[in-house]
Amino acid sequence: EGDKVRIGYAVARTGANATGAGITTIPNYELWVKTVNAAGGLKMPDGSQRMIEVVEYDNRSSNEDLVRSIERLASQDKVDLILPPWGTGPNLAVAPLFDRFGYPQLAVTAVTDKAPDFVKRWKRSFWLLGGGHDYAEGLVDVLKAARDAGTINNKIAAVSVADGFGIDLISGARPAFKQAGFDLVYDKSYPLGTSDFSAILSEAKASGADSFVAFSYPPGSFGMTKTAQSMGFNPKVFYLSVGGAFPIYPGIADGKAEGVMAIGGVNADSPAMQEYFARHTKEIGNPPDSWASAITYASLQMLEQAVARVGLDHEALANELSTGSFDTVIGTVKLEDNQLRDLWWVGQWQGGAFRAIDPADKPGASAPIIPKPAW
Amino acid sequence: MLVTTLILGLVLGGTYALLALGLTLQYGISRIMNLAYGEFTLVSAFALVALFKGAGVPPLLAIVLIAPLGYAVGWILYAVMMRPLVARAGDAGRLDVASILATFGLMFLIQGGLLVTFGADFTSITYLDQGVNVLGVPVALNRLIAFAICVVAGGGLVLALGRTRWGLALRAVAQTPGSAPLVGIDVNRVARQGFALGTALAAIAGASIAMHQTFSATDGVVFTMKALVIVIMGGVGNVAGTLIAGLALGLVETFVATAIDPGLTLAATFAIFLVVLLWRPQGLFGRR
Amino acid sequence: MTLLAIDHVTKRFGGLTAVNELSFTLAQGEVVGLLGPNGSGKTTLVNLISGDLAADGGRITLAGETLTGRRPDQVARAGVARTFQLVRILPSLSLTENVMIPAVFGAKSHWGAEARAVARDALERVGLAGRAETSAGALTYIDQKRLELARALAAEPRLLLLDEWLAGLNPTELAEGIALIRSLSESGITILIVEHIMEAVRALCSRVVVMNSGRLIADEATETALRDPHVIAAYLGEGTDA
Amino acid sequence: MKIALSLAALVALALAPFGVSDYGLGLLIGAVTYVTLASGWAVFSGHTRYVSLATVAFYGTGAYTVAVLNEAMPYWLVLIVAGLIGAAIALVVGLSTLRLAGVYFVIFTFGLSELVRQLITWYEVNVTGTLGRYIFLDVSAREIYWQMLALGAATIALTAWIQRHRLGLALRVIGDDEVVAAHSGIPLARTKLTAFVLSATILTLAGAIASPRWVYVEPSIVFNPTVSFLTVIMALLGGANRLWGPVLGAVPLFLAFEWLSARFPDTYPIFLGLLFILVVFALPDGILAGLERLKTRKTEDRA
Amino acid sequence: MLEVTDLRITYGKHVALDGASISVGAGEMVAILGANGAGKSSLLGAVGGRVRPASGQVTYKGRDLLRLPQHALVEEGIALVPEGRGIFPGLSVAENLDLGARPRRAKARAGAIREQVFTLFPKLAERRAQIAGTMSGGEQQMVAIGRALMSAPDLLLLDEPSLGLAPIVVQEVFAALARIRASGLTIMIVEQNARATLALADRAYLIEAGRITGSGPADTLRTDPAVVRAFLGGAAVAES
Ligand SMILES: Nc1ncnc2c1ncn2[C@@H]1O[C@H](COP(=O)(O)OP(=O)(O)OP(=O)(O)O)[C@@H](O)[C@H]1O
Ligand SMILES: Nc1ncnc2c1ncn2[C@@H]1O[C@H](COP(=O)(O)OP(=O)(O)OP(=O)(O)O)[C@@H](O)[C@H]1O
Ligand SMILES: CC(C)C[C@H](N)C(=O)O
Ligand SMILES: [Mg+2]
Ligand SMILES: [Mg+2]
Repeated sequence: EGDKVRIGYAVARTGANATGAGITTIPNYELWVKTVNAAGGLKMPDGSQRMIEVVEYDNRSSNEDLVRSIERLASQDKVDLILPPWGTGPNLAVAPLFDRFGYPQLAVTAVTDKAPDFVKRWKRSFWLLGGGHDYAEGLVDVLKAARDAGTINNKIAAVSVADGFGIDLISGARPAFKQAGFDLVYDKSYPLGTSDFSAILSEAKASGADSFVAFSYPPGSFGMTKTAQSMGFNPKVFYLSVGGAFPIYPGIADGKAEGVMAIGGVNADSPAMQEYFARHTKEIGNPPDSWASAITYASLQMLEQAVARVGLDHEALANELSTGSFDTVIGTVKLEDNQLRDLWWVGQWQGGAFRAIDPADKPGASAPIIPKPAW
Repeated sequence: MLVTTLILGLVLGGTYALLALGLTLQYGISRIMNLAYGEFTLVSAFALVALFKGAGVPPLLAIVLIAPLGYAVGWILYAVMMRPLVARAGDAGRLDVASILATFGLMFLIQGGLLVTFGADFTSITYLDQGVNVLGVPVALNRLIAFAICVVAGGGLVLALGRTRWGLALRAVAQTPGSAPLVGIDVNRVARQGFALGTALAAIAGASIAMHQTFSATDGVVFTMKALVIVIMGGVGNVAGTLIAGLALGLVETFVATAIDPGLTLAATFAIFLVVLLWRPQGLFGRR
Repeated sequence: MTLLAIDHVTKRFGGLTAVNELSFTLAQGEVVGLLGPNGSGKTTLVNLISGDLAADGGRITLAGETLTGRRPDQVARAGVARTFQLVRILPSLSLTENVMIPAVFGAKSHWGAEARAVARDALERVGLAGRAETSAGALTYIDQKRLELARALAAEPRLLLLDEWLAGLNPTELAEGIALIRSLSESGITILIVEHIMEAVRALCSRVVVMNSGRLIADEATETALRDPHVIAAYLGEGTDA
Repeated sequence: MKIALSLAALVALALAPFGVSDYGLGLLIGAVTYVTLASGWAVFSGHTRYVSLATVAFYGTGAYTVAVLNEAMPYWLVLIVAGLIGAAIALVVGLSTLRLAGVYFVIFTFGLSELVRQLITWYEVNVTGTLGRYIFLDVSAREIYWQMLALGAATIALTAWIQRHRLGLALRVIGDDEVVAAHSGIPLARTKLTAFVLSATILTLAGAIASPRWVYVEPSIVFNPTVSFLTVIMALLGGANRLWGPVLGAVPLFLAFEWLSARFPDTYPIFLGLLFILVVFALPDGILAGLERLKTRKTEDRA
Repeated sequence: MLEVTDLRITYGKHVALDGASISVGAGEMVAILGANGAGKSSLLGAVGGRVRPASGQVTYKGRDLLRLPQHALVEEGIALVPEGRGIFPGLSVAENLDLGARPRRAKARAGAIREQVFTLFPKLAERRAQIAGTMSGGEQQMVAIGRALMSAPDLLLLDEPSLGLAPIVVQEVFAALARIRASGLTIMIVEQNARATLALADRAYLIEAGRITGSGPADTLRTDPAVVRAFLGGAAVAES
């Protein structure tokens, strides 16, 4: 019936991506739908409200299944809007389909330096989480400031997970480290699925670097934390990637997360963010992660506001998303060339909250704590 | 550095071997190719976390509770699900096919149950995480415990299988179930024991994994395959082989990670595995 | 004319020398018995000839062609067929299919109706033609042995190796079996028979080769060999039932 | 008669894209892909009973070849090259696995797929310095479908031919007893290699054909071991040693997956697992054998 | 002691044994003679629990054997040497023999019986540590017989024990059977070597196409012309 808005998505419920999607994507989709519907539904340009009805599939972490699910949503279910899947690869895999069927694609959980090219190729795609270089350079900023202040030495030990994400980050970081005059004394990648980090960390420890940098996924981030603790590895900077900003991280670190840096971050002092954290915790049962969760939610708010302004027409919507400015949990958002550039690159656990520390000049940034207190 | 590599490698290898022990019993003795093996370990890992976080049961005590539970579950599962397959299969090849198919279904069933119950989050606890100095190398106590369990369980099994009448009966069933009744062995009972014991070991392995590693509901396949690789490399049904293969993999991985490139650890694991099989097609200690 | 020549062949299993510097020959068309106590190396020798085992020393030739170092399928295509001490049939296939296999893949490589015809002939010769379409698994032990022989025949071999093929037959069947083997010999096949039933050895073989602990202890006319004190002591025993 | 029926079905299937939605076409592609994989797998494994888990090594290699070469040469040439690469790998793998039997072979092939994945990953990370690759090819879903359908049909035709040919008999004998096979004059190595290479080439081509649908390719995506498992399961479920067995395993299982996961996105693994166990118990020798048994029972009832 | 009544054994549609009844007294040695496929092994298998009959009864010392699973028969004192030997090819000779000594009554005497077995088959003592599957055919037959003896049975079921044994060993085995009998063991034997068997046995049953067609004391049968023709091979052994 016409008085409902049908929104579909095909996110990984099972398989390798289920964990990432289960933490960052699905809860926010559910939270948003719940919030909107509780307020009477999606607002339309004519001021009417329509309830959201969700059509959901499991992509089983397989791109083949994912592609088919999107085709199903578009051509069979003919939903009004489609929300993207979790992860860089999956977002790329569905981009041509979104494009072909004309749906705007708000690719949130995709980190790619090629976003500018993709925007040209797929006019209705939007890339909201930046690229590997951005994060790497943000980290370099933080380290450089500390080195220049004499807090840490010139040596960095870096490890990276051997997949598209880890490689993007490390290949952005290498030149940036070099340019900033750092000495990369340990630089290794490790395969996805590695569960034992004793050997890697004992090498990193032996390298004499004050800064330990891991471009890692959650299992690695957690494993390295535990191993570092048990072997008494206390670098002055301990930086992790995905997982470091997860709400469960302090628990994993046995309550000793203070000073740990990681990718992303939120302005923990903003009331909007605090309200979002509280609502997420209440409705979903646990707090969101402090990186892509808020952006995922913000992307949904953008969509909501764009619909309120121009309705469900895909072309108008894409146009509005591209040019409009939106009021979200991460503040006012305005895309540049279909990309969100105003992001936090580095955050740090401080006093029990994961706070953004870089870009240092962005309003809401906290000052980094270096050296990190010993475990 | 060499000492470090050696010790870290052995400890890692111990956790691998422990993971594979149960599977070598289930496949080696009961002839069930259990694709849901990793899910068994996961269930136990989640159970340990639930007991620890929910009821405050210390993990070491929890293991003592979980292991017999695992035995009971394995016992029932064999009686209800595997036994009919064995009865109808006739030869070993057909039993392989039947058990692969059936446990593939079981794998989905358990994984689905875990996802619904525990969600897709990473789970982990902090317990006995402090480093212990072993010959100058700091090793996490929980891993050391896993290693100790592996040595005790594995060594005990090696002795029991090799030196006792019970072990002899188990090996007889493992090799030629058709002949076992001729010497008064109740094949069904022995196979059920083997499967249940294997499940108990899977539960112990899972519980010890929960103590030292982050895991999630979808990790089962990874555990299953790791265990399978070790079992096959050691030689099916050969417990000593499983122990040695597990330790060897741990050492190789650690050695490659420190001396060559951590990026090649898994490649090295599989390369070693393939080389061993090319050299000895029946595994390190398997018989043809 | 010499068909098979065994020339200083040796095979070791670890510390045990199962066949030790063994030499003898088989003339074209001959039927020779290979005797010896249990574990003296007879089956091992058969395995060496048929390519199942690789010799540690020595040479085996078939009509001048070297067999040593060849794979079993190559030996089979060279014209050597064998039966196994413990029967090996393909229980899920029908008798015809079982027997067709060497007709298809052997030296002559027949196909289709032709292969079936060869199979039917072979089954007929062993007296199993009536059950051509039943599955081999349902046969009794003895019939399975017959089937195995039929399979060997379908290869149209020059040399046939029979490893205790007559074991387990009752006297009537034994007589039939002996007649069957004799008819094969008459059709020109050279046969090496491993057998513990002296009655059969006497009836079929003009000559026997006797092994003990891997070595040759006699190679002579059957009657002479069976009275040879060495052979009696090692193999036949005093109360000879023969 | 049977051939005519099959051809008619093929024509109908070829015309199907004109009558269905994009999703319908997606379903067709998925089903046909799995039919091709399962049937292609069975070319080697169906009769020899060597259960190979190397499917994804070939499937992924096909996809990867396209990802690497799609900008360097025309599409049809890429397909040919992919097929050749698959065959070459199969030859090496086949030669090295000849001594392995039973579960040792199974896990060896699994280890092999993982090794390929790890080595490609390592190579891309350390040598090319990127991991993901893009396939921006202008191949429509329909074209992919027709190509896959052609490959699937060719696979089934090939299987039918093999079954009537010496190769089929040789494979069957090898599956039953390798010793007997050898003594009957069957060259074990050559026979097994032939079938393995044929099978691998099909699997590689399937990966190459399917890959343009993914756009983004990286080792963890294309070397996903689930594909190997599903292929085995589907073929076994249907009846791996029969012509239409893999088809009868792949299509229902694929549809069951699809339907259940759409219907019960949260709980479908549970239902699927239960369904699976049920099928295994109800149809011991696979779906096709079950159907045949039903048929004979009916005719007997009538008689 | 052993009563088989109206035993019927079928394999699918094929009837292997059709209403066979036999009885074996304590300490008796009974031979079963018959052509190939007559159903001898099926009969022996049914007594030894290997084969499940379609109907009929098997009672031993008053106990209904058909109610017991195969493995329980060993505890009852029944040992079967089946067609095809049924040894454990992957285990050593010593382990095969140890497995034979599993029943309670055998455990205590295992040492003594093992010595007897080794005296009977010195080869086994020599090759204790060899993997049984790598033994020669005849050697494996020795393992099978030895293992059955290890269980200290009161009823020994032998299916063609002389199969594949060298003449000298066959003589030893039959001599050993004679000794064993003297110690009061009951024996049921299927054997193609009918002459030697009848020389030793008390009674014999003749079985043809699944039916018992005759029976009687061994001495009588040995001279029965029909039996001689069918089972002792009149013409072929002219010299005796
Ligand atoms: N694979 C093996 N490993 C170790 N020893 C072996 C192997 N195969 C055979 N043997 C040994 O080699 C010797 C010769 O065995 P073979 O089978 O040739 O004897 P045989 O003469 O055929 O005896 P039988 O008449 O009992 O069949 C035996 O002592 C046997 O135990
Ligand atoms: N497992 C089986 N499946 C089908 N038929 C069988 C099976 N075992 C035996 N038979 C059939 O039952 C009949 C009797 O077989 P059995 O083995 O008892 O005969 P036997 O007298 O011991 O013969 P042999 O002297 O050949 O050992 C035979 O016709 C045989 O074909
Ligand atoms: C949100 C991110 C962790 C997603 C990740 N970049 C991926 O490759 O899937
Ligand atoms: Mg022999
Ligand atoms: Mg018999």
